[in-house]
Amino acid sequence: MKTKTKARLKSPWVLHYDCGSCNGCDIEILAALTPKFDAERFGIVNIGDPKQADLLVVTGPANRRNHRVLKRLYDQMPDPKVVMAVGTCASTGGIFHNCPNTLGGIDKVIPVDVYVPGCAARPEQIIDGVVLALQKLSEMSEKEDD
Amino acid sequence: MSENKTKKFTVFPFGPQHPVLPEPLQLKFTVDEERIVEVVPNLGYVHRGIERACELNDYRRNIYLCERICGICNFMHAMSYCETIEKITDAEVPDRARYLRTVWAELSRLQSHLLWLGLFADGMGFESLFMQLWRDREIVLELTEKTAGHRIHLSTCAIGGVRKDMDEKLIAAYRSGLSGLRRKMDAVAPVFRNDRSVKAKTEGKGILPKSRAVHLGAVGPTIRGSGVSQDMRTLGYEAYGELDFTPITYDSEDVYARTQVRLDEVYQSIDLINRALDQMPDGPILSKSTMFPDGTAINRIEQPRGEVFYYVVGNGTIHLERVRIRTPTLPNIPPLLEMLIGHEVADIPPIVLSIDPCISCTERITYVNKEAA
Amino acid sequence: MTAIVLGASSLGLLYGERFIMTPPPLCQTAVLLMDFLLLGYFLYVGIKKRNPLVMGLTVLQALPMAYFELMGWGHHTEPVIVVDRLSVLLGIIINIVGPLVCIYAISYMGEHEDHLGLSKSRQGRFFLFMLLLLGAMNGLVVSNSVYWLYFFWEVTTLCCYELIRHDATEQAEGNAQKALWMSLVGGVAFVAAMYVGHYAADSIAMDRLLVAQPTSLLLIGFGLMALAAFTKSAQFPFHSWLLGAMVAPTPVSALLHSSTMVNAGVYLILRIAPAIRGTSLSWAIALIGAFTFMLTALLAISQRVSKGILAYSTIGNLGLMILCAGINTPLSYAAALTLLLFHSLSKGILFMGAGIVENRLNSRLIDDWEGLLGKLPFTTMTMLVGMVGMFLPPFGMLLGKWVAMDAVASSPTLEGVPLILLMVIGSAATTLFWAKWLGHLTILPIRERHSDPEVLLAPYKLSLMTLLGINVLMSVGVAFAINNLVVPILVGSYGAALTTPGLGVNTGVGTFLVIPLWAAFIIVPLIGIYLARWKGGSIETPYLAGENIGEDGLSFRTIADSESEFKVAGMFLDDVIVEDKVARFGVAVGALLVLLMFVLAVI
Amino acid sequence: MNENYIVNIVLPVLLTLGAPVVGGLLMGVDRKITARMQSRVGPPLIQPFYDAIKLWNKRPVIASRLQPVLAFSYLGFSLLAFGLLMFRQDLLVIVFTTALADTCLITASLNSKSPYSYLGGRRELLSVLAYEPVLIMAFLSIYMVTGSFLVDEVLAYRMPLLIQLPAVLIALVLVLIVEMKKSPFDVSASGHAHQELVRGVYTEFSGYTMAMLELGHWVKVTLVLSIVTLFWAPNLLIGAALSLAAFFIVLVVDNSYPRLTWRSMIKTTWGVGFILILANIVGLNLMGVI
Amino acid sequence: MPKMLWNIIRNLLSPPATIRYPHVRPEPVPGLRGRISFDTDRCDQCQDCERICPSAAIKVVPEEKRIEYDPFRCIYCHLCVENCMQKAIIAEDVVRPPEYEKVKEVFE
Ligand code: SF4
Ligand code: SF4
Ligand code: SF4
Ligand code: SF4
Ligand code: SF4
Ligand code: SF4
Ligand code: SF4
Ligand code: SF4
Repeated sequence: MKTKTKARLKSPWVLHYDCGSCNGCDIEILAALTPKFDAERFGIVNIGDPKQADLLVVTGPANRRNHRVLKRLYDQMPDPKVVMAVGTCASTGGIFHNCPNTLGGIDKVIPVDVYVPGCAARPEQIIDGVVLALQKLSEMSEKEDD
Repeated sequence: MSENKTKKFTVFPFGPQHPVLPEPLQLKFTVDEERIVEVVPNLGYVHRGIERACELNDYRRNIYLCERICGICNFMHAMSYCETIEKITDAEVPDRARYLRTVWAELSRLQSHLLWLGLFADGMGFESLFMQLWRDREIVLELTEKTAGHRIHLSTCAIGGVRKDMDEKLIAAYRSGLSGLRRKMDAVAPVFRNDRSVKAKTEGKGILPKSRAVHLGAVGPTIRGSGVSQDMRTLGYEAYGELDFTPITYDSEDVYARTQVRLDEVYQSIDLINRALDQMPDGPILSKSTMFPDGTAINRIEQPRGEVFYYVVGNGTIHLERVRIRTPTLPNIPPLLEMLIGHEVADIPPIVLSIDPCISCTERITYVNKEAA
Repeated sequence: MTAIVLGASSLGLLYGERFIMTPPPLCQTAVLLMDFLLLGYFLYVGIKKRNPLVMGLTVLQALPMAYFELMGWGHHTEPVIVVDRLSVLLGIIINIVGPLVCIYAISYMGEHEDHLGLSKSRQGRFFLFMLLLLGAMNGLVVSNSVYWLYFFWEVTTLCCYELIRHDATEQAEGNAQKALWMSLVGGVAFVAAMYVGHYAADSIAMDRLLVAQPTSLLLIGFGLMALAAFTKSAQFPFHSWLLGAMVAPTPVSALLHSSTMVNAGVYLILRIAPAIRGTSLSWAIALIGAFTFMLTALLAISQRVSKGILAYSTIGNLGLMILCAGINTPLSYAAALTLLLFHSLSKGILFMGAGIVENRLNSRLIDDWEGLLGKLPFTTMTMLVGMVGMFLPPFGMLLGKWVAMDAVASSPTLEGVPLILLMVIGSAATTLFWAKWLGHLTILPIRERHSDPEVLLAPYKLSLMTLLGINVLMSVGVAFAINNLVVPILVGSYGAALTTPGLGVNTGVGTFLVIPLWAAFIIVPLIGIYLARWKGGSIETPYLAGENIGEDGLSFRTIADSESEFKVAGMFLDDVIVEDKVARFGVAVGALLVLLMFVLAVI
Repeated sequence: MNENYIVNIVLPVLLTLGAPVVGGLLMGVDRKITARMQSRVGPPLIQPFYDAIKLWNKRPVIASRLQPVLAFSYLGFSLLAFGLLMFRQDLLVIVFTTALADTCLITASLNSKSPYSYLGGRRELLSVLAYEPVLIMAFLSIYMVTGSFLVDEVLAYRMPLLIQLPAVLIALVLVLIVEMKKSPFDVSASGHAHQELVRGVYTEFSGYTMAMLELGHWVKVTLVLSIVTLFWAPNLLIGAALSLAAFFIVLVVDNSYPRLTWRSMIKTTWGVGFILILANIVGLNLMGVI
Repeated sequence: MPKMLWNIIRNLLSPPATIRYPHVRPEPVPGLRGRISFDTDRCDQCQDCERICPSAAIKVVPEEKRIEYDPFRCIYCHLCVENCMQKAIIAEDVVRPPEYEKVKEVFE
């Protein structure tokens, strides 16, 4: 594996955006960073700045107000980047499927690479999701070189 | 030189995406150098239309929807919804179920307060304290998981009682877990109470005078930190009437007071759970009722953040006529705007967090977007 | 024309040795006459403007002067004119920067009068006083007779007064009078110094006074001269006139701050410094300088008006020079000279640039200057280099400051400590206010993309570029400058303190590698540019918490979907540094320090 | 002759180029120890290098044409300052060169047309205001003891500086906290903790520009640590241990304090720093050492 | 003395609280609300589960004896499990892993 790809795999910086979630998945994402799960072992850092992030983690369904924000944040992230929809409602709308102000899953707004099911998704699932996302990132990285 | 007095202000948006805010809320700040002169809130990023969906759903499904109004005190929402429906249908809740609900409600509060204390530490830029509190919070989550098979959403409440029971083993786990938690809390409590640098960030910040708190209708720890003893648990719903409960209040009206209220409530919740487990009677946990709700009821309970208010109208079918929910963060926002004025940019996170904003349940109002409508 | 001749002649003098001359008695009489005419005019001004201070101070010097002359004490002052290396250095500064400012003023005054909508040009009067000021400065630095010195001193006061009130507004008039009375305080001190000189050393020739046995009486005399110098160099407690002088057209400020007027004070202190080496008087002078340096650096942070920053910075740098002169070691003396030279070169650029911007933007508030780099690229670039030249290596100003620090550090420990502390704080505050201004200028235009291209008149360009060129050349060739301009001055009274091995500068306790630093200063950004080309990158919208609107994304969505621009304002810390309060504190402490100075002179 | 050549030219150049490596490793140690203090496992030791390489390879996005040039200048001048130290040059010139580097960073963040970056840049300026005078004072006190600002002479001084200047070393730890952007003084940007200003000065940097800032930051931290090393000049190994101890203290402090405001930062560094240094100088003077 | 000091020193000296997932996979707690699957043989197409499901993740097509289940819509409340009279819904105590595509699961 090229150093470049390896470095990308070892250092996913996360931008977390909460669309309209119930907080359940958000706190699990935070929990994944805290001592019990310690996602920083994999170089994961919750960076909070789209310009420096590699991995966009979205919770909650897109709605009529926040879809623009989501789109803008996605656009502001420089390539290569991957998007992870965490939780049922970010994937499909889930429990909020018939709420009038939601648009459904976030894939209605931006392309999603990995879907993490669960309501709330457990930290273990989130870590697994990151692993999947990183595999995708490395494929993208290899492809970029061709 | 008069020219030298002409001021220009810095204007910037704080949110909806901001690392300090776990949830989307926008505050537009106008600051002079770093001193806040104006705050304009902008809500609606989480608005989903839950109340409307509640009217569209089978009313029994709503327990799970209401639970997901917010994941942090999910059990409280489910419980409040169930209570409201029970009021309409005059359903009897078995005693053991009342006690179980109380235990889990307090467990939720514990989880929420620990979470908040951690986030608050993070907001102060105190990473190690955040990590420590979230590490200790896992004790509560493990208990939740053992109870309901899930770390966050208990999903154990049902109309007329609860879905799950607690066996002796679980009760023992509760007792040992909570005493462990109490020990861990003893190690961090002094940091919030006496540490000079933490006090520098909390004392005298975000003052909410008692009269203003009452006038603006603040609720929960926010108003209790201003010396007003307002707590819905004194209404004695579920088992609270039998647990000898007195609200905790602090008088210094600042962020420090609100922190102390929550810190004390952590200990109080541990005590309440222990007492409830001691007094818990045996018996059934669920009384099934097949009647569709017909009538109107209101219900008020105390969430970690303050009073939540449910208003439900049923019309005798499986669908409800109307569901209104007033959640605690909304009445706390006007006080927040007042607290912020005159403080510095560095004080924004502690002050904003001091009301423990929970946008996801607050955000059920929005400004209509003309193009989208 | 005169300017060029003067410049050339002073350059010529550079290689000459001490040049001595005594003009015929007729000249002396003429000076005497003109002096009293001048005092008469001041008195007239005082009466006309009903300014008791001006009146009182004029009378206070006119009467003793008259008595002094009547007694005929003013005549044993052979030789009247002495040109030594110090005079030459000052002469070079005056006659290089001065004419450039005048050239600049040709364009500026045209624009300026258009601005004011004047129908009748008053430029003739303006240039008269500008040139008179230059002439007087030249006279001042070559006079050996305290009496002549005093006369030229008063001429500069006159020019200054007239130039400040040039625009004839009420504010200008008020500030001009303030400048006048403060300068007159200096005049009174001078007259008193003459008496002291007469009684203590039986002479009013500088060269005699300087070598006389320093009695306390004589020290008081030097103290009085230092007091006069403080008034000219706008040290606390006399700092406010120089700020008031900002109301004058910019070339005036450029001239006052860089090459004339304020340098007179420093010159005087440098002149008397060798005579007061090792005395507590010297230490007190240093303390006042250090105090002024520190406080003005803090005050400059709170300034929103461009010229205000520049003015405080001038006062501060003068304070630094006076601090160095007061420390009075060979090294510190060299530091003062280096600072003097480079300060003039840098400050001139900044004032001239600020004047152009002010005329173009119609605002002197630096908050309104954001994005200047896009609007006026040429002027702004020049100013940016000028600013970097004020506080960063490898420029001459910083080199001067570095020598100064070495010098302060090597002063005796316990007395040195307060000076060190004041200087270090001042120096950090200096970095702060320059860097913030510098950054503010480079904010690319936030909104307007296409503004009219910058058109500058030839004299503007000529003066700016020449001065900048000289500054850079001198900074690169600082070894040459030091060897030829600074060291010869030192040799006389101190012995060389700076050496220039391998084109660096060595103070004996430290080395400043001029050439490597310059090389890096040029190479590093070049690599940066190359790298930026190679890597490229598209310009993206800024981070606005995700709520940007539109293509450029420079505004954000807020309540009820309304649009709001983000704004940024400069940093002035004005809840910490309240200008009025700090300045009042400065005046009070300054006054106390002056008092202390005299006390120390006596004991 | 040959040996001189190596010691005087080759070694310093190598050390200078090695500074980012050392700095990166230190940052890795920092993250590891910090994690352990928070009862976590923490990232691998070479994590900072992964981060930097990754950043370098991201699609370039800039905020203005000037930004990358300034970002590189920040790195370049930081290296220059470090190089001056390795070439055993003048301590004051080193401080001024770091000021030059800081100015580049600040200018770059101020010209990024973004409010957060702007606020961060202002606070970075205040950080410079907070530490620069203390650093200069520390150097002055070194001068008073050794009689020279030249690192060369300081190295040749007959006894460890620590013995004469213990309080100055403590003041330097304060400087180190500010330089490393650690709590309680991480006002302008903080490593990975959340900030009211998002990423503060770094907000508008991404990809390779951010990578250069990271490198520059490492170099500057190494610079301050190397200066701490000077405090046991006769045996630089002990000096290195000393600087690692200082580094560890910074981490302990970082984890025991919340972020304070810039006001308290300046009050502390100036108040405590100046008092310590002055007390040390005056003490030495009373004892007749200087 | 900062009050946090002893905490961090204690943390530093004691082993980390990290469970080292995914290298170490802890035992699931009993009763964990994990993934579900349908036993179509037992199902009698009563559609109770479809009705009760709060997030409408189940679609029963009685004519074709087919159950479509969307694991990315399910909130794992296990209400359906409890309510199915035929015990045709099997709950496991493993969680549903993440995936690149949201595939619906079809049981026939
Ligand atoms: S305004 Fe629109 S979004 Fe809001 S409740 Fe009415 S229909 Fe729903
Ligand atoms: S998936 Fe469930 S727990 Fe997660 S945010 Fe959505 S509703 Fe909340
Ligand atoms: S405001 Fe209430 S009723 Fe209206 S859409 Fe939202 S949740 Fe439903
Ligand atoms: S108050 Fe907060 S935690 Fe409670 S339900 Fe509402 S959003 Fe959730
Ligand atoms: S009344 Fe009809 S629609 Fe409603 S639950 Fe019963 S069968 Fe279904
Ligand atoms: S808008 Fe406010 S006051 Fe009105 S119903 Fe909703 S929460 Fe209550
Ligand atoms: S409830 Fe059970 S039996 Fe009925 S359709 Fe669903 S799986 Fe089949
Ligand atoms: S577990 Fe709950 S959400 Fe999932 S399919 Fe069953 S009833 Fe529906």
